[in-house]
Amino acid sequence: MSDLVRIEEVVEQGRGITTLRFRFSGGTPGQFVMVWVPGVDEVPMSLSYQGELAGITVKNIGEATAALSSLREGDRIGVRGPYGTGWMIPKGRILCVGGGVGMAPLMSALDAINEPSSVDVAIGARDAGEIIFDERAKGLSHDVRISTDDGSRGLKGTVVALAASMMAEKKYDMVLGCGPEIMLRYLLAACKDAGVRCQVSLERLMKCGAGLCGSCVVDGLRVCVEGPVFFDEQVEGMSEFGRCKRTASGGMTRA
Amino acid sequence: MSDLVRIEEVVEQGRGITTLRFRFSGGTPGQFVMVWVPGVDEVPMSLSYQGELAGITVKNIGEATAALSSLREGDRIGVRGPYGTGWMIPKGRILCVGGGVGMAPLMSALDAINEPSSVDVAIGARDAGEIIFDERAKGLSHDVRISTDDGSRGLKGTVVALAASMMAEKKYDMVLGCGPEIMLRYLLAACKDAGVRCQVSLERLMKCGAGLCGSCVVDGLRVCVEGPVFFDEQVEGMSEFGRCKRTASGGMTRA
Amino acid sequence: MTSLTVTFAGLSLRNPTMLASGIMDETGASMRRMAEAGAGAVVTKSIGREARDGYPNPTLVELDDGYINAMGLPGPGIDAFEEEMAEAVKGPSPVIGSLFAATPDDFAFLAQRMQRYGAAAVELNMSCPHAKGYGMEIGVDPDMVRSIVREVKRAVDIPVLSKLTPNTHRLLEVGKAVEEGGGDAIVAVNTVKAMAISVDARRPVLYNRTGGLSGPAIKGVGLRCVYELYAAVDVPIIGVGGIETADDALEYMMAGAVAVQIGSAVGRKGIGVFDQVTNGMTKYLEANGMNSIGEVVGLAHE
Amino acid sequence: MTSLTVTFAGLSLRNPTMLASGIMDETGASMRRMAEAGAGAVVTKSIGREARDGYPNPTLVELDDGYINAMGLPGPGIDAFEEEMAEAVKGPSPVIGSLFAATPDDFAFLAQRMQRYGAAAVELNMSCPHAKGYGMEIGVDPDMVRSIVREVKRAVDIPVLSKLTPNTHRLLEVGKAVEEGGGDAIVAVNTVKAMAISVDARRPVLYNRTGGLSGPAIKGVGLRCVYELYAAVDVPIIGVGGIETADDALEYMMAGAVAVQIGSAVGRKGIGVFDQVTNGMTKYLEANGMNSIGEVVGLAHE
Ligand SMILES: Cc1cc2nc3c(=O)[nH]c(=O)nc-3n(C[C@H](O)[C@H](O)[C@H](O)COP(=O)(O)OP(=O)(O)OC[C@H]3O[C@@H](n4cnc5c(N)ncnc54)[C@H](O)[C@@H]3O)c2cc1C
Ligand SMILES: Cc1cc2nc3c(=O)[nH]c(=O)nc-3n(C[C@H](O)[C@H](O)[C@H](O)COP(=O)(O)OP(=O)(O)OC[C@H]3O[C@@H](n4cnc5c(N)ncnc54)[C@H](O)[C@@H]3O)c2cc1C
Ligand SMILES: Cc1cc2nc3c(=O)[nH]c(=O)nc-3n(C[C@H](O)[C@H](O)[C@H](O)COP(=O)(O)O)c2cc1C
Ligand SMILES: Cc1cc2nc3c(=O)[nH]c(=O)nc-3n(C[C@H](O)[C@H](O)[C@H](O)COP(=O)(O)O)c2cc1C
Ligand code: FES
Ligand code: FES
Repeated sequence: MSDLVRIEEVVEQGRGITTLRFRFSGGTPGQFVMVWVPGVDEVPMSLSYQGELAGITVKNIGEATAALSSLREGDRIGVRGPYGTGWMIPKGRILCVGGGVGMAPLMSALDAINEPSSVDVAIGARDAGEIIFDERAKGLSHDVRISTDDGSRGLKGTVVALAASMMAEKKYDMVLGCGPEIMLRYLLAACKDAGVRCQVSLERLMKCGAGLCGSCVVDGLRVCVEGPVFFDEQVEGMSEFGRCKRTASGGMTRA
Repeated sequence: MSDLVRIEEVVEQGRGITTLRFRFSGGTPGQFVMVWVPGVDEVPMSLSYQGELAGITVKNIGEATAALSSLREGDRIGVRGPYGTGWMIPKGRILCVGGGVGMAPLMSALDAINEPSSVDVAIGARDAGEIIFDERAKGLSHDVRISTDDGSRGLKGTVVALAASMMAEKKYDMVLGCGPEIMLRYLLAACKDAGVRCQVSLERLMKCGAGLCGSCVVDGLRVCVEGPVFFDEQVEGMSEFGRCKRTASGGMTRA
Repeated sequence: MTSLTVTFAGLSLRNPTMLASGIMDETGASMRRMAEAGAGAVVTKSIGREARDGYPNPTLVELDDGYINAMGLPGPGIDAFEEEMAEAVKGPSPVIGSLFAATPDDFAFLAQRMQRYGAAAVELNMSCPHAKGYGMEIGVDPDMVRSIVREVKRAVDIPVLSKLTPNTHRLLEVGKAVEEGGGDAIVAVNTVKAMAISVDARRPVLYNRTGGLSGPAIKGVGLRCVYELYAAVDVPIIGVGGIETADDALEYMMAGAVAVQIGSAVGRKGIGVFDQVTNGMTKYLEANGMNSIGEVVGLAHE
Repeated sequence: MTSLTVTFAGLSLRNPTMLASGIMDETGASMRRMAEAGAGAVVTKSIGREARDGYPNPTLVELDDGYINAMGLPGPGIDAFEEEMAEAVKGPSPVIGSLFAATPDDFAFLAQRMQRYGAAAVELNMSCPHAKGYGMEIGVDPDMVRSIVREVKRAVDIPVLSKLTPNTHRLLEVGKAVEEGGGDAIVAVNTVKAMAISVDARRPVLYNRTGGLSGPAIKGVGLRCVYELYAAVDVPIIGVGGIETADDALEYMMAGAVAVQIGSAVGRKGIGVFDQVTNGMTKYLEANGMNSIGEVVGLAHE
């Protein structure tokens, strides 16, 4: 019996972006887990792999993510969950739009769809070093395109611009998007313009992860229970979306 | 949601012997339940009927059993369990030997065997008024015989004498016995003489019914967990069987 | 027609379920949402004078039969909370301002602010098991409890509820102290002090090491406290601890609670729990030929 | 080779699991059987001066995650218990005599008798939550606890264990009182005071109305008490409350327990639980390159 899971594999996914694989079953695409690095912190992470050998893909931005990024095979972490409401994957043609490490929960969706002709992928990042999962995505989609802010790989520009051009070119029934909130805000606008329905996966400060503490709420909805994936119409009504976040004390900060 | 069960049917089974039926599923033949009459007491009772509509058959001998005997359809009692280890029903020919209300757990066995040609029944009581379940037994066995101490019905004599004569007449692979402990002591001896294996269902003062308090132990074995049904060889080694019982304080009394 | 309305301590609730403090009540929008989901009243997160981040994670351990939490009383502080209250009071249910402080004066100050923000009542958290200097550290001392309640009563006109800890053998003395201080109602109970240890990590799981156990695991403990308090004091009692179903709530009411609070079940069962409990209560009243949920209160004492 | 032997307070046990008081230990034969089933020591039912029937039934409520019991300290009394002890001490494990009384003198008297009967130690039950005048009524008063321990220490040569209640905010003071009284070890914890109510019957289920919660529901509470005591006192601590698996036991030992007691799991898991726990401990030692279970004690404090 173990109360922690063993890291079975560590993959350097991109610059400062690391995938950790461990045995943990359950979860639907888009759900997340609370990951505990003993002695450091416990943070939410989307499952980038699901099934027997699950995985998370971590971008090193602070203390917890740095600790996660430094783990090696055989190290142990605590994983609880899966939590939250993931992607609703409809029939029809789907476009996945991921910014940076936002590709993580989209990869679970691509795995679940598992129908390369019915799903396209737009992967964006600041530069080529932060483009992740492009090879894996190509195995799951016949049309994977890439953009970088600095043009070091693929289209020069934002992934929203890329997605908009794809929506202009092809007909989609649903867009699934994940990335920085500002990107998602533009993505929603682009989808609205194109008349395509859209779901986005949001991030907020999470403490309990289990729907109790209220630290993750956006306009009264819990990102950890009703989210992290929300529909366009839910997000549009949110006064806090793209505008402000809560701090650890529950106070507001402008985004 | 209910925490008590409703008495669905009350049957006057014999003089001072009443069957109560209620919805309660689960249990194997020979198991018992703890029956709570709110405001009165909680006592162990064998299941005389199992399945969706379970039943207990109560002999009125004191406060709790009097309260149970006075219940009417629609009244409510608490039932927890089923508890204990019931009959091990082997292949082969079986003889059920019941003294008085001891027929209760045997009826569950007869229901489970459900093969009238492979099981015989000896029912004994002090007099005709306390003979119970003879009709029900006849539906489940081709050879049901009766004895009474006073000869008011069937053979005059003890049910052990009746059982001994049946064992002399036919070949059995297993005897299942339930009744007063003194009867069971003689039954074990008779089985030993006849060379037939035997299981008996014992009674002891029970408080918790769940294997904790130790009030029901006979030589260290819990009647509520390892019993109430014990094999001949287990019982033979018991220094307390047929000799003494424990009182509420855990002290010994001679039987 | 059966009625779930309950009136006590000068409060009138459309049903006896309340959102417990610390659950989905740090923001105005979330409190409103819980009221809209059916809570007859909502209690705010316990608010203090200053903004507090609370403890770093892990702050929660999930068990089969409950949670152990040590949030560490995070909150934006009473000033910033004005904005949240402004939103919360727009909801369909009264909002009760939960407060924590270390002194009678601070409690009184906070209570006045909550009153100004439109709180229908205040709830004094004298029972948090994991915040140094606050909570149960003061709530086990009847003299301290009496003077806090008295001070707050002097300071405000709205009803004053006091939330007690089960982690003491002096529960009934503390309950009587609330009464002597003029308190309007008792809320029982806060969490039971507990902890979790990771064998693999060889350390406590919670950052704060110890925390408070909530959920079904403590239902029997809360019930016992309400039952004992009901026999000992005359002020109304609000029951809390492990309530997930109408039966759980009815047990608490039979033990003597005029109303109940629901916390952990919001996570375990979802926000539909308020409706489920109140629907079950209505069914119970109908099936038992009762007119009002108030008839249930204290039945287990007869 | 790994070793599960533990030595503390002058006792040496072949493994750190003990049968908790009140479970299958009212008769000599049942205690022997539990020792044969693998318990490293067995603690007797708490015995008083006189025979007591205990409470009428219901004395037990079964929950998903534990039990609530109010047996009412039934027992044959110290005189009649001689016969049971004579049988119990024939078993393969030391027998520890649990005692309840209302005064230091009575405790001392009972302890002397237990010593004469061959008990390897006595355990003073100052923590039963449901027997008027006994148990936790005295066990929450550090002065009383100190003088009881002192009196018993004077009266006997065998080790004196004191079993404490979690139902108090004065746990650490009481623990220190045990130490000041010269006590050899602390046993933590007894049950958490709780109750169950039947909605259908509209009354408490237990005859005594309130009782003690045991089993997995209280594991976090017991762990917390052991963890806090370990940091506060120097005497060895024996952990009890909700232990069902090797991991549960290891958590208690990492919290600071030198040994553990198992009660409810004897009902919930069966008497094989002692072997299951000790086998799991051996596997843990092997997997972690440790030689002795003693290495685990207190690890969660580092
Ligand atoms: C549902 C959910 C799923 C997530 N999935 C993933 C995932 O798959 N992969 C992944 O790498 N991350 C994911 N995150 C984000 C991740 O939880 C945070 O990056 C992490 O908690 C930061 O912790 P830290 O201690 O490393 O950084 P901190 O020390 O907490 O923060 C470092 C700095 O970054 C800022 N910061 C904190 N969080 C964010 C953020 N989300 N975006 C931008 N800046 C931030 C802080 O304000 C601070 O300035 C997810 C978050 C949520 C809510
Ligand atoms: C596993 C098990 C299964 C049982 N199944 C049944 C069953 O199916 N039907 C049934 O009627 N009873 C059954 N019993 C016995 C039943 O539990 C007792 O008769 C009952 O507890 C007596 O309670 P009371 O309050 O009515 O009598 P009490 O007031 O407790 O006792 C009245 C008098 O009867 C004596 N007495 C108590 N118990 C017995 C006994 N078992 N035999 C003889 N005298 C006794 C007492 O010493 C006292 O003098 C079972 C017992 C056990 C342990
Ligand atoms: C995550 C969490 C945070 C809590 N925060 C507070 C708080 O700030 N103030 C308070 O009085 N009680 C707080 N509590 C205690 C609850 O209000 C409630 O008393 C306790 O959880 C028992 O009820 P439950 O079993 O329904 O959860 C908190 C409980 C949890 C689980
Ligand atoms: C039925 C029952 C009877 C008990 N009787 C006693 C007792 O006589 N003396 C005592 O000190 N503790 C008694 N206890 C408490 C246990 O010894 C133990 O402290 C408690 O149950 C917690 O451990 P567990 O969760 O492993 O059961 C009893 C517990 C139960 C369930
Ligand atoms: S993190 Fe979402 S409610 Fe606590
Ligand atoms: S009745 Fe069998 S152990 Fe309690």
